[in-house]
Amino acid sequence: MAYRTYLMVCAGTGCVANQSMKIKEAFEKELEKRKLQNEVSVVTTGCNGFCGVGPIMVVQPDGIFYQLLKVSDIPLLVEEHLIKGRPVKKFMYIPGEKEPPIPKMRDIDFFKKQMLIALRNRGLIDPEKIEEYIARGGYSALAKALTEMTPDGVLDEIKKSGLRGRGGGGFPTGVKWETMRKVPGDKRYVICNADEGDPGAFMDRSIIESDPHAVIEGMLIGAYAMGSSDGYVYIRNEYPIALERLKKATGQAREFGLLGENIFGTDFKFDIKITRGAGAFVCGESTALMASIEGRPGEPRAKYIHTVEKGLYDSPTCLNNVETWANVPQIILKGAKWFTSIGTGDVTHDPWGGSKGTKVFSLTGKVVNTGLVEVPMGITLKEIIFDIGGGIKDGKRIKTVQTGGPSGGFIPESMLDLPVDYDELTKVGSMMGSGGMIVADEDNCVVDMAKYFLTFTQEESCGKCTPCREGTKRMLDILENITVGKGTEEDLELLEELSNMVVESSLCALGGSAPNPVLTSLKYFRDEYLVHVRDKKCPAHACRQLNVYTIEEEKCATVGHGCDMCKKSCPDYAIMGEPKKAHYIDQMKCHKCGACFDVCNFKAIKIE
Amino acid sequence: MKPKLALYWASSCGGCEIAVVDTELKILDIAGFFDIVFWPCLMDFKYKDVEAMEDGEITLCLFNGAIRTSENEYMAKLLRAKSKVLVAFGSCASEGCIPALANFYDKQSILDFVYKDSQSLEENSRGVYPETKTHMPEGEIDIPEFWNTVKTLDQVVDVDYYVPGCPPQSFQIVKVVEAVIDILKNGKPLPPTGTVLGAGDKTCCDECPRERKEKKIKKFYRPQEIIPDPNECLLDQGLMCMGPATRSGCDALCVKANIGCRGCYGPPVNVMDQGTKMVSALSSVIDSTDQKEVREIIKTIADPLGTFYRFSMGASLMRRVQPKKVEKE
Amino acid sequence: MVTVNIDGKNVEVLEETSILKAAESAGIWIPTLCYSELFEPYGVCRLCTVEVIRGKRSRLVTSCNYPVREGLTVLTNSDKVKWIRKLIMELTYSRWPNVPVVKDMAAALGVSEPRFKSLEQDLAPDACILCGNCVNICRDVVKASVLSFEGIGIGRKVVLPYNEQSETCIVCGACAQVCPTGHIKIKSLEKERGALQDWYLGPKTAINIPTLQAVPRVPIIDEKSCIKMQTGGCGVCSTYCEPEAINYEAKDEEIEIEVGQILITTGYQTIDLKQMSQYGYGRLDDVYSSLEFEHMLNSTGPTGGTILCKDGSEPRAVGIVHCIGSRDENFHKYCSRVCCMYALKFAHLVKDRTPAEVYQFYIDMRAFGKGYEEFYKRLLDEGVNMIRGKVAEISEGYLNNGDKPYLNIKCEDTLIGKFREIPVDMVILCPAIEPQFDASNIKKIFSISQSPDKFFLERHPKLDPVSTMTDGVFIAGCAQGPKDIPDSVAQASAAAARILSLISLGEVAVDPIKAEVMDEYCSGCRMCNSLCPYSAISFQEEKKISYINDMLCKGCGTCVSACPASAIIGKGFTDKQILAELEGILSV
Amino acid sequence: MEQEEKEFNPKIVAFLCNWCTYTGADLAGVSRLKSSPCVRIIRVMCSGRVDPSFVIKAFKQGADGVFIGGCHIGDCHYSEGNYKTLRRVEFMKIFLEEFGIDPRRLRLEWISASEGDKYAATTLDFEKQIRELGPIQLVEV
Repeated sequence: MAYRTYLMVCAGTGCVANQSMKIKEAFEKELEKRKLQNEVSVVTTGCNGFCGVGPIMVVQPDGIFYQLLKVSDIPLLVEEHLIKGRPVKKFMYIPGEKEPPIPKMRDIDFFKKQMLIALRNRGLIDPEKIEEYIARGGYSALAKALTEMTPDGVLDEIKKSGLRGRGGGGFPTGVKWETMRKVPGDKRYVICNADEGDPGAFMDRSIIESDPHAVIEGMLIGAYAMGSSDGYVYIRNEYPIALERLKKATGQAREFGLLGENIFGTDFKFDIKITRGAGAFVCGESTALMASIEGRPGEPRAKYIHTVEKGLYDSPTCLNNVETWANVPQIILKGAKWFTSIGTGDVTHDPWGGSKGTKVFSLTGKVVNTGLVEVPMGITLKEIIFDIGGGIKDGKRIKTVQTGGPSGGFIPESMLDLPVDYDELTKVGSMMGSGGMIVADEDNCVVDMAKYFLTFTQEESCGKCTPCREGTKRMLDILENITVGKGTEEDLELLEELSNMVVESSLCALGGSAPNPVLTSLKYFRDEYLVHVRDKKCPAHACRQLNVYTIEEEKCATVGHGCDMCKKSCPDYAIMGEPKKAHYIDQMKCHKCGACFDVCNFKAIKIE
Repeated sequence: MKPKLALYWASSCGGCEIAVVDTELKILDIAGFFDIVFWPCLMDFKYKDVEAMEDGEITLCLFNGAIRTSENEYMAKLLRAKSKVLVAFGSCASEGCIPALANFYDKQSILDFVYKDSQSLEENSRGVYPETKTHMPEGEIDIPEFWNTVKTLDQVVDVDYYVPGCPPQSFQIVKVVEAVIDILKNGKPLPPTGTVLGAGDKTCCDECPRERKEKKIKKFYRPQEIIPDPNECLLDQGLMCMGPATRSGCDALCVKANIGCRGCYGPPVNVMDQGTKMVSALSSVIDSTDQKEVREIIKTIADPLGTFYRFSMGASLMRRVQPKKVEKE
Repeated sequence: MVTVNIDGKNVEVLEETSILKAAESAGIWIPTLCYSELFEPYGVCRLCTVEVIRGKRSRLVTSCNYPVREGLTVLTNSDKVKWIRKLIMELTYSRWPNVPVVKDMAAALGVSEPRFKSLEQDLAPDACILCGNCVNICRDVVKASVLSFEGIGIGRKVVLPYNEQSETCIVCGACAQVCPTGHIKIKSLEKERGALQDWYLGPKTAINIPTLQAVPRVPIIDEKSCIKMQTGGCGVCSTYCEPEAINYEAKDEEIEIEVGQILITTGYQTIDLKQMSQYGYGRLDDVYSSLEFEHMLNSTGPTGGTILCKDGSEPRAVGIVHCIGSRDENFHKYCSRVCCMYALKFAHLVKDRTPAEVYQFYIDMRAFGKGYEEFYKRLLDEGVNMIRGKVAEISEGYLNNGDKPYLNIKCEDTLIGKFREIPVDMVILCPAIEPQFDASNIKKIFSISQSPDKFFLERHPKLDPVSTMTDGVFIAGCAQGPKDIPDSVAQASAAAARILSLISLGEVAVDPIKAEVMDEYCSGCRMCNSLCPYSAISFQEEKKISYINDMLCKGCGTCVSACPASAIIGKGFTDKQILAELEGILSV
Repeated sequence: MEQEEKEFNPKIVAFLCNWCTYTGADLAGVSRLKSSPCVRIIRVMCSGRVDPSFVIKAFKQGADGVFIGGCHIGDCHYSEGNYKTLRRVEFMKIFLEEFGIDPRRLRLEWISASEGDKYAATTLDFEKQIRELGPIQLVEV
């Protein structure tokens, strides 16, 4: 049954958290009330990526984009848009003050510059219906691979495409598959790593939530190429919606004969088991992940023998990230040539020679538009931050962008023309990582940020090897000292030495990359560190223990009339002064929590 | 000359006569083949007609009913003398049957109840007991004497054959009659004395179509307590069924109606006492080894004595219940 | 074989050898705190880091688990390696400054004072350094997987599941053995290991020779203590046994042997002396059971036959107490028969080997049998003190400060009618002989009987003293009742003769007493089916009647009386026979 | 009346299991223990052979008491025959009571082959019991 209009309500985790399911219900109720239920259909879709303005709804086929919807808005929206045919401006995206609202999704900057491969179905299909995926050409890549191509042909196509691991390492997928294919052994596994541990990154979740079948199809094609019949998806249990959709998707695929025996009438058989992770960051590491699947503690082991030779249950195992798998069907369907046309470098002879295709980033931090973006390789950081992200909030200045999650590095403002490319990012000390991108402005202190990231990796260290367990903790101690004014210049050297040692001698990539934020911040922002250790000051005022809070007496007395707000907010009773008179801070008592600064409406409190 | 047939009812309900009539058209064969010389239930004969017969004049006598009174006993002896072949016909004559349940009590307590204690008595007739001899102006009237214990026919006179059942199934009667006719017509030898006719040598279980398993009984149920599975052995389900200790012949009539066998065909060939045999069998399969629990399980059987001897009290080893002794002070 | 270059030396080793091993074979030392040959390298201390060069690329790897490849160049002492090791050592040293292995390693690597202070510092000399040896040996070698790491990052520690004594722990001690710091300690759990535990004085290991006079005198593996047999791990002994004589497969097995006759000689056990706390057994040193003392007297025993107290001194006085649990209303009323004579033997040997005074505490001296009374008389001549009376209590006493405590025996001397206290250094208790704890099981297995004292009952005390109620089952020795060696030998010989006489006959007539189903009367009610303990009764589905297997039926007759149709006849005990008997005995 | 009671010599029928009580009775004899002279023993292989009909028959034929002796529970020569006896006797006691016969006239005891003394004591005690209960005196029919 065809409808005249489809309301595509976003049901990604972000929008669901913002009550998008209630919006959906409200629409259904309202449509029924207006007897439109046979004309207008409400569809739940996966994540659109523009999570900052959720809940989102797109009206198709016109492509009108509504944001920040509330249940109370629905009757008006139905009345105006669906009955009278007048799109409601007040719910549309407004790029800036005094600028007109943009009605159509494709005209919004955030979407305009994106290029969708892994996320091509986002917002367009109901992820819980395999029919919709198939209608959008789903599983035709698998059909092509199984009926028209040999496993070697598939392998060749992937090799030629120059696809590299999207989980962070950037290992050429084709090379990995080929090695695995060559290793003898009957039992062989393919694993999809959906244990997305980076704080603030959610591309894997989003892909599974919006298009789970793309991942399944990718795994099927990979399994066919590598001669595997057993697949695992290791997904963190904190992703309930993604997990539920994945379960539904595998169930539907099984029902449709796309998982199981004799797929597409061929001898090929393959099935997927879903393993839920308990949320340890280290379980994103391939060997730790496999240990976890096997039911052992999630600890990594030395990878001098690769997992493609001896992985899960000591059998050849190919592990790829969600995004990598999601790219595979499109490569098979559209050809390696199409894929190589996107991106940097040349991969014809050297699989490491360039970065091809697109990459999904989760753009967060101080940018105007936060959310999930899929961009072609080679796009510059500037384009992402300023064109898609809409620049820095409140007109402040950008200080640095940190890519690659907690183990990534800081890239200074001066290098924003850097193209998104595995090797370019590595060269400057950062990395592609899983695709986190955190933008910092002048209010952020790099020492504080480095400390924040290190705190995370240090806490998530499994503790197996000495450098990572002890080293990261000592590094953190030093950073802690610096942020409270106890650091010395020698400490900076020791920090650098320790960082290098941890990078060089850790057992796994967690330790090997954990010092990246420290190393890059030391490299590009050494001055800021020096201010911390020499002057015991934090230029961004983020390290509060280094701040000295004082009250401008005149302003307090004349403008604020001694409002007493600061006094009431001070947990240390460090603020003195009568009402209607100027207040002052007893520095001996002040613990530098900053509460007074936050409550003062008259900007009478100064930080030195 | 036609063979002579006599039918008599002593202490009985008349069901056995009905069963004979219930042979449908076969009754015509019987009437045709035999010369019916005595059948007080259906025809007008007097005792004196029998008394006038020669000894052994009656070819076949089917005697039903238990021996409860002096009259019953007199007629049993009379018919024995006048008949060539005397058959204890039906459960009452062969094993006492329902009338023998009176053996739970003694003569006095029965008379007391009926003529003194029963609520249905009118006040002015309460306590008026029948006398065997009553002097009337016309002369002395006598009514039969009421014995203390109900007896079976063979406890009073010699019996040649037995046809059990309460009543004997009509199809079994037909078979017996056909056999008798066959013997008389063709001069075949008679079966040995004491043979049970119109019944099998096995037990009711032999005719029971139900599925049986190894038995383990944890509780006995009353029929109203559960709805039994129609295909499974009733005992396996905990329902009392006398089938295992009851002679076959009825074609498992009650069991097929989803109710336990009542035991009317009496004990099987080798069993001398239906009740104690049932005790032995059931207690063997009670599923407990704990004395207390065993007792509890046994107590779930309602009225064991009445149940196990419903039809065979008269022919049982004890024959009757002992009167309660007054406790010595 | 592949050739690698280590520090300029060419070393030829087997493929897949680790660099550490290869270096070792070349005499090059590589430091490590977590490496062990016993299990797969764990690679966590990272001290064994070396630099490997392949072509132009140089990288740091851990030598313990990096397999050598042809043409590999390894630098074990490059500046980079030295720097890394030193820094790692600094980290380790700063956390565990007092652990000897860490201290030594720090010294070896030239680390004197760490540049930082660890907030998690552990000053204990036996602190856990998280090397993982215990966890690995428990998982990979012992295969018990009891120990594991808990927590992540800096909070990592080794724990037992739920921090409780685990049932899966077989207390093999392997973890404590491999712990480089002594952090793991094995608490004695006094696990009972068989009846011998109480008196076995020698060392207890998984492989031992049960007694020094064992025949054949070969070591056996105790299945309960052997790790290999318990978990499939370990197996170390087989790698050391050159003639490859160790066979783990040869486990205890059940063998079924068909025999016609059985002689039960399961013997006895001695009473548990610990239940009579007044005698101090198990509580006081130098209170021994007679078997323990016998073991001490043995020239192959723990002391080589010398009579010594626990502290190694020679006893000055020894008390031998008779009738412990025998002739005692509270325990066994019977006399254990053998104690008097062995007690006299002990007295004789103590006199013979030491200058100690010997006291015998007896109720009645029962020196029955050939030559016994004469031996008793001889002992009296030897100056053994005989005290007729039951001992009330044995307690510890002190003579002077600093002097070693003695054992004080309190008793009543009934001959002189006085209460006495006698100080001795050693007490030997003569425990009662009692039936084996599982005698009632044996009884059930063979369907024989026990007398009230729980010894096996003979068919007839006078006429048939070695056979039992079950045909073909005979008893001899202390299983039948307390007796000494000559009596046991005599009884066993008699039983053997009985058995042989039946064998020489060649055939045995079995009882004709059997039950049989009369097919013509059985209606298949299945009442009897569950009754037979020998499963002799089966239901024939096709005939819908029950059937008794003649060979399995033992003729008890339970089914006969249970058959509601009386369709089963018990041959030899038919209803008819029993009723006739009944009639007979009641007719008069 | 007193005269009569003195002359009352109870008839006690004892069904004894071959392996335990019968041997126990034998032992009582061998041991010169005084057991009840009123007991008339019928040997059965197992107490489980005792059919309740035998008990009734015994009373009917003039026995004043019926004694059943078997192996101790768990010690049955035939493993579990005596459990069935236990249940049957339990049932019979209820049955006898309904028949108007004092259930104390039926007694079940576990006496092992070694318990000659118990056999002696129990039979004497049973005899005393029966004497107290008096002759059975069934109603003539």
